[in-house]
Amino acid sequence: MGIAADDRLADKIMVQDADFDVAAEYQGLLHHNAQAGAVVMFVGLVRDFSHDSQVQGLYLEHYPAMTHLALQGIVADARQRWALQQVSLIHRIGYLAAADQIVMVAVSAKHRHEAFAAAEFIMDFLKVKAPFWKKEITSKGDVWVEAKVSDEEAKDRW
Amino acid sequence: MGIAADDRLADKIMVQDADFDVAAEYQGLLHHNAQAGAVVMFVGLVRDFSHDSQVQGLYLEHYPAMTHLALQGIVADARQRWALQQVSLIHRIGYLAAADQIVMVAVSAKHRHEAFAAAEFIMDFLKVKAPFWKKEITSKGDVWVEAKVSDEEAKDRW
Amino acid sequence: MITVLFFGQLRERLQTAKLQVPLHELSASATIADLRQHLQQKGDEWQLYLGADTCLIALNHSMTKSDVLLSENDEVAFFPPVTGG
Amino acid sequence: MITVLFFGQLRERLQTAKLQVPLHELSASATIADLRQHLQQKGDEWQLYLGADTCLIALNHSMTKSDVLLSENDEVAFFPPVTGG
Repeated sequence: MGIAADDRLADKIMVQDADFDVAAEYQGLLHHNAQAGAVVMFVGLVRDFSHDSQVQGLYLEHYPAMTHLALQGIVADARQRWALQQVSLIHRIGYLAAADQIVMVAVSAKHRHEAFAAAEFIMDFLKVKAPFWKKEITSKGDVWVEAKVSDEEAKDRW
Repeated sequence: MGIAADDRLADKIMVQDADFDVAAEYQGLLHHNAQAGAVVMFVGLVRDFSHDSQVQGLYLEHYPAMTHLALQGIVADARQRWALQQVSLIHRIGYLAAADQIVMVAVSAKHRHEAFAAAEFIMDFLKVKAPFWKKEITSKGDVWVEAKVSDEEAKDRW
Repeated sequence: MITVLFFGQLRERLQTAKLQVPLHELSASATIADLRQHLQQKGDEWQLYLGADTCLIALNHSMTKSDVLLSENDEVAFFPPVTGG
Repeated sequence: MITVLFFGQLRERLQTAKLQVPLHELSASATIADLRQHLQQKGDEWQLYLGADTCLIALNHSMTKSDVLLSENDEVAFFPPVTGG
């Protein structure tokens, strides 16, 4: 089940258990705007756990009343900085297995620089500002994933 | 018809008249490597000509003996700079209409920063180093597209 | 009444997802820092884990700082650094 | 023999896609700059369009500069700034 909101610019922001279809999201982005000269899509995936055979999957917890608002705020900040056309942002929650898709951001714009910058900005801020927490499910119990200093640094570049 | 080459890392570099399928390229990228934590895809499209009703389409000329080599060199340079997994790069030639896809670069990596940087680097260098020339087909004749100073500047950032 | 929520590792360590604090139990013109101190008196785990420098705070679903004043019906959340994406 | 190719607007303006120049028609130890001067003598359009500062050069399918020496069977291409992507 997802929580959707279309603002006046028809941004699509979803937080959902279900997987998403990158092809459908790309088509949806273009459908909204035939003027796009550049589309940048980012997909974050669960990396293979084969380096650590104890890990069986991930569980993604979030703060339901806040998550959508936080993502909307990040997208709004990106729109303040760059001239964007459509933005789609989907983040999954719940149980995820190796190679599963976790998050997607897709941005269309007239020019490539805007689309690249906005997509990376949205991911950098999502990583440190959106209320999601990852737990690794292992054969010896659950382990919360530690936040990375590099993510804080990535945000501070902007 | 396309010209394909798979180097030892199974990069896919194509120069072709035919359209490409972003969904298939994304799946192909992941198929090669289950370790991907981050995928960045860029698609460049022919912008709508509605601002200028005289423009009917684009024609993309290239230097066949050089194009593939030039693209391979750009991808190799990106691999020197960042730890990448798979790279796919497709550029179309010939006649294109409004909203048609022109070019796609897709990069997978363990971490998002590498994937974003490499995809943008490849596009910035392609724009000034790969032997393609665009001509606008208009009702009053053909007009060669002028190179943009901003593209030269974008390359010089790296 | 102030609604207080905990997420992630903090929720597990405190074994509490949600609790409510009557505003009048706090000092007049109470801030989030005052609420936090009040909660830290609930026991050693509370003292330790709510005292962490890395602990983040949201007020009414937006990230905020400790020095913000509380109002009746506010929702305050405490959580560890986020790890989504 | 040197094979010389022209692309894009340059090809159209010179009305030439390809031509061949015997290496012995150029000076000994001829560079690309020498070839270019030789070609510029073919007429006013050649003088003008091949003289453009923005004109790019590829030698055997790699971008290069005017001061590179030519060898038998080289392929040299002249073209305007590229506009793909």
